[in-house]
Amino acid sequence: MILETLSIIFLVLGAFFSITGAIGLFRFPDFFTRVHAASITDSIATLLIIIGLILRTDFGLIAVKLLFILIFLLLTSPTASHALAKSARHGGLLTMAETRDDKNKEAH
Amino acid sequence: MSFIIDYYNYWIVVFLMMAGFYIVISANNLVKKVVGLNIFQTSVFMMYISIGKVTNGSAPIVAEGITTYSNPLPHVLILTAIVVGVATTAVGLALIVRIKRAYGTVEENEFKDKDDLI
Amino acid sequence: MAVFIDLMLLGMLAITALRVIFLKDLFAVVMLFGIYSFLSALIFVNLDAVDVAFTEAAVGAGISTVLMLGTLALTGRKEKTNNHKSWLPLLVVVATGAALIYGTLDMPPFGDPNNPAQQHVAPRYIQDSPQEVGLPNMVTSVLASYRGFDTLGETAVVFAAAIGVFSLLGLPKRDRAAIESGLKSHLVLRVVAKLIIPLILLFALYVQFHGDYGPGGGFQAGVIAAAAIILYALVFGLPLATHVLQPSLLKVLAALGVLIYAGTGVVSLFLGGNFLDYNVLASDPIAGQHLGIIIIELGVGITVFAAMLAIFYAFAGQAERKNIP
Amino acid sequence: MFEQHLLVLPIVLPLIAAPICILLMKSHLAWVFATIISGLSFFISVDLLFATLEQGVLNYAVGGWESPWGIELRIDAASAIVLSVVTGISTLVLVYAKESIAKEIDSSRHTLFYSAHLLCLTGLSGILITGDAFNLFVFLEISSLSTYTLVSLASDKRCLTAAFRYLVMGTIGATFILIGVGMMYMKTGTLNMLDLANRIAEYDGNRTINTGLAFILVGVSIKLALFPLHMWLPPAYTHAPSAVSAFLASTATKVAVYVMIRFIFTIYGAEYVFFTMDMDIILMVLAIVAIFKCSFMATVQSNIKTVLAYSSVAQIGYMILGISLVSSTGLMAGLLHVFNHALMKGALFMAVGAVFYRIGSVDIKAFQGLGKQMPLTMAAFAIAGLSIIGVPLTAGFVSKWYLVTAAIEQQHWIVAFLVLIGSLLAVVYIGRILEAAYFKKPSELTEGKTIKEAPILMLIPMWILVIANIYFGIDTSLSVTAADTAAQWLTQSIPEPFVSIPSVVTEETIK
Amino acid sequence: MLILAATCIAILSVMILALARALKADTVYDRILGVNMFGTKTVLFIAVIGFFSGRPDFLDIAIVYALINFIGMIAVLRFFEYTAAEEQEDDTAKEDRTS
Repeated sequence: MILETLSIIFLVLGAFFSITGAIGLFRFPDFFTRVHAASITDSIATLLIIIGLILRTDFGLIAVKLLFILIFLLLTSPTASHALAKSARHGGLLTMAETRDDKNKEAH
Repeated sequence: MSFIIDYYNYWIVVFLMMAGFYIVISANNLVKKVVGLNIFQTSVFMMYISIGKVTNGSAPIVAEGITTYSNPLPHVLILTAIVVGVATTAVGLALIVRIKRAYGTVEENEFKDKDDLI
Repeated sequence: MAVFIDLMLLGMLAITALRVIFLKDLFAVVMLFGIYSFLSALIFVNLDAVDVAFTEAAVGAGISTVLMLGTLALTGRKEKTNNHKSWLPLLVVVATGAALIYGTLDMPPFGDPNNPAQQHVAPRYIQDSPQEVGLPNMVTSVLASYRGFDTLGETAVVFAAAIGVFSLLGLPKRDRAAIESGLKSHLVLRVVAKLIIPLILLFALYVQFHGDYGPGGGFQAGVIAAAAIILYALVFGLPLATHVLQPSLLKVLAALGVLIYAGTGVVSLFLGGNFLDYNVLASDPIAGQHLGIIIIELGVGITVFAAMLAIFYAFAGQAERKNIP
Repeated sequence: MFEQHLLVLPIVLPLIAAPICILLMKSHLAWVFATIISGLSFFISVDLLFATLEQGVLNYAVGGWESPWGIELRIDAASAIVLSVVTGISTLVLVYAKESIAKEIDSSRHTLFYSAHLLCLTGLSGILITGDAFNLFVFLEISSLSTYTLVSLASDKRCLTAAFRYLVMGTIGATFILIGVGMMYMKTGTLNMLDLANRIAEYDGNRTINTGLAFILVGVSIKLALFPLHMWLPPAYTHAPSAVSAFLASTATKVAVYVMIRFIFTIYGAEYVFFTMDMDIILMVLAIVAIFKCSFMATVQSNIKTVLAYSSVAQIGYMILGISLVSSTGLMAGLLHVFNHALMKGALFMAVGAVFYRIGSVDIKAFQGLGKQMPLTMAAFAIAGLSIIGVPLTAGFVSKWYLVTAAIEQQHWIVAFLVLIGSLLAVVYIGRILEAAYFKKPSELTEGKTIKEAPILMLIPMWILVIANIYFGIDTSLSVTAADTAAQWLTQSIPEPFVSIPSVVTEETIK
Repeated sequence: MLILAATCIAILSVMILALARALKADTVYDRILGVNMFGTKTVLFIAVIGFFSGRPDFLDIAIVYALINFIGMIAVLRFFEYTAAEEQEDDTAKEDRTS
């Protein structure tokens, strides 16, 4: 029963975080803030939802697989975001503040 | 109403097939043609899998406490068809790479001008 | 709920497909194609076709997308606008679509257990295959035993594709002097990749030998194992990857897999059964079936692994050669 | 001990040989090996042909699973005829290929060529032998994929675009067939061809089944290059290496014609397709348009391979015309033409390949004056060309004769007349080439050069086909009996009831 | 059970948002970000739906999804580095020609 309640709490929180992340993906002004929103909530939501699911198993092979998925996602997702942001930066994408500065310079 | 519930799946699948088919025959760029072929084939696969679905059925792997299973035969056929699809894609893309090297372009109308295909 | 999810996913698919028609940026087209594959795999899961979903995700979203990106790298990203607009394609498509819709009108209702497709041949697979073949996964039983000939053909198709790509693009030579390429500047990535690749290979082995009991099998395992090496090649560069696994070895492996599969059939001929009759492989039919399925799945796995990886090598080799003139 | 397994061997032998060819590494080893395997398949096929003529139908349960649960192999006279043609031509082409590809294909790709050729043979034999609708699709794709590879092996860059176009059209065709098979499965729950036939017969005018038929017919029509869907064929046959053109022109489309016959007569039943769906009118009109349009196109080309390619599309028109006459004689004429056309087109493409081998061009200018310089090659070309026209004492005459007879039998006087007119167009396009070869002076391409006769390894298979052309033009007993038996068997309007007694090998039969 | 359904729907709506981002993006990087998020959410979706339909033993598919998603991302990055290098070469080549 306690496990069930805990699982519900985790799942609700996870769902909430993933929705906020998605909203961030839309509402934030430039790419780098969007990466930030997406990747952080991605990680926390993944963590919460999978823990919520683990609490529903009988802690056997399924739990191990879930744990494997969790570790895998926690390793790869931030790595991918990091690499993406890095190559965006490398490819010459500017943050919003910088774009504004550039425009100011052009104006002067 | 039951008419729609019975067939909506097939109708959307038909729409998807036709979207893929349209890309194949209308695209001028060869890579896009191959993408279109893939979309077309994937949609046909969906038709097959829809045939095999049984309402309230479960995946055809024996497990305790489950009595209705979906039909495994379409799954087998489509596994084979997916492999065939990726094989065709690989050969098609390899051809595109060679065409690019030989003609310098992958737009159909451009190399058509170059070698007046019959 | 299943119907609701089905509808949502199909709707997303339809939007994606429509968007692909009008996009001119080929890179975006390929990305959306990846999404399309993922979505259709989700639909397969929702329609109980777990094995198919497994394959579609690995092949459609994985291998196909990687190969398409490889091609784009060589051919350019933008589709040129073509002023020549013709109504013919639209006409053909509308006619074909109308024919299909006409065909759906007499179709048996979706999901009805009394449909002809569920009645005639399939019940035997569902009811008897766990006893006759002795595996819980009916898809594996049908794939490898009842319709094993189809799967032999499928292996031959993969082999034919490999031959086609070899003859078109050639295989990269193993080059000791080649400089290290790959994603040099991404240190984090390189560390993580080193951690993950052994895990992926382990997972591939699990899929290969667990395919009799759960979703998976030789084909999926081959693709996943190839994906591990592809990841290695992407991060550390093709020259290093070809040091680990030589292209000429892959050629031999691809041929070997087909031979293992067909050879199993020939052995069953010599033991007095029909072609691909696994019953005669061991004293007990069930044991024979099990043995036969394990061997042929191994054959499929080897061919698919080698062929997929070799195809990737061939594409990557093109890019590499272009890089260093 | 292999007698009862003969049925599976024409598929399995080349399938096993293809990877071994890759492992052999050496080009000439692969050549010897591939030729032997192909020849072995040919002998097995001929054996099967005689067996079917005696016993009717042979079947085999792969994996020991009785049909319709397992995959059934099934061969009757119709499939055995085409199988003999395919394996026979394959063997001759392989003999011919050694010299031919040495000139046309980069030496590092020779083993790949033999391997792809054997895979193509596997696919074609599989299509002919299988008794399962989905298995047919799988083998169709094996043969198609290896065909794309074979076409793209030529050194001319135009072979690439031709192969790509072929790939796109071929894949659309295959996917259409897949849709059609899916619709049939949806309504019947089975994939075995005989089982399908029986269960489809229970439905009377069902919209799903009708649509399935339409998709299958369109898909197969793309594969066999029926008139408005033939656009892939001329470029593919023109730009492929000569040995590949010879092989494909005489086998691949023929096998597709066989698939169409199989679907129309065995699965759906002639009555259903022709009387309920009125497909005969559509097919007949398309066939006649194909004969005229493409024969005419053939008369205006300057590339001889293109001429022959268009001629192929026109000749396919004759085969489809035979099918669309809805009679056992018509079907027999169609099957006979499948057989005879393979002999003539094989010889013609081989002769053209020999010219390319010596001169490096297949333009009509290259042929000028060749009658003296390459007498044997041009004599072969001339005889095979006369066969295409349908001159008496050649095989082409026999099939046209039966075609006209069938048309007259059905009171289609106009059709009979049109067939004869169509032959006149063939006189024009073949005559043009013969005129250049025998009556014109050498052009700037060949002038002043001494041109030797083609190598002996190219002449032997070419002349075997030419002699076969004459032989089957004079002694028609074998070809006509076989085609007649096949046609009789196929046009029995009611398929024999489905018996699910498998030919599982029991302990007794082995001992 | 209800909570699983709710989670399903939540993840589904996030997927729709991510898809919208991928379909209609300002820059390529945004598109990739959308695709990546779509991929990770798909993994979670499969996991949750496995529990929802009472057969959680199909998590293998979720693992494959996670894996393929990661490889796809790496392939995209590699593609970018490759084409960027190419474009630079093109630019320098042009400059060489003009100078």
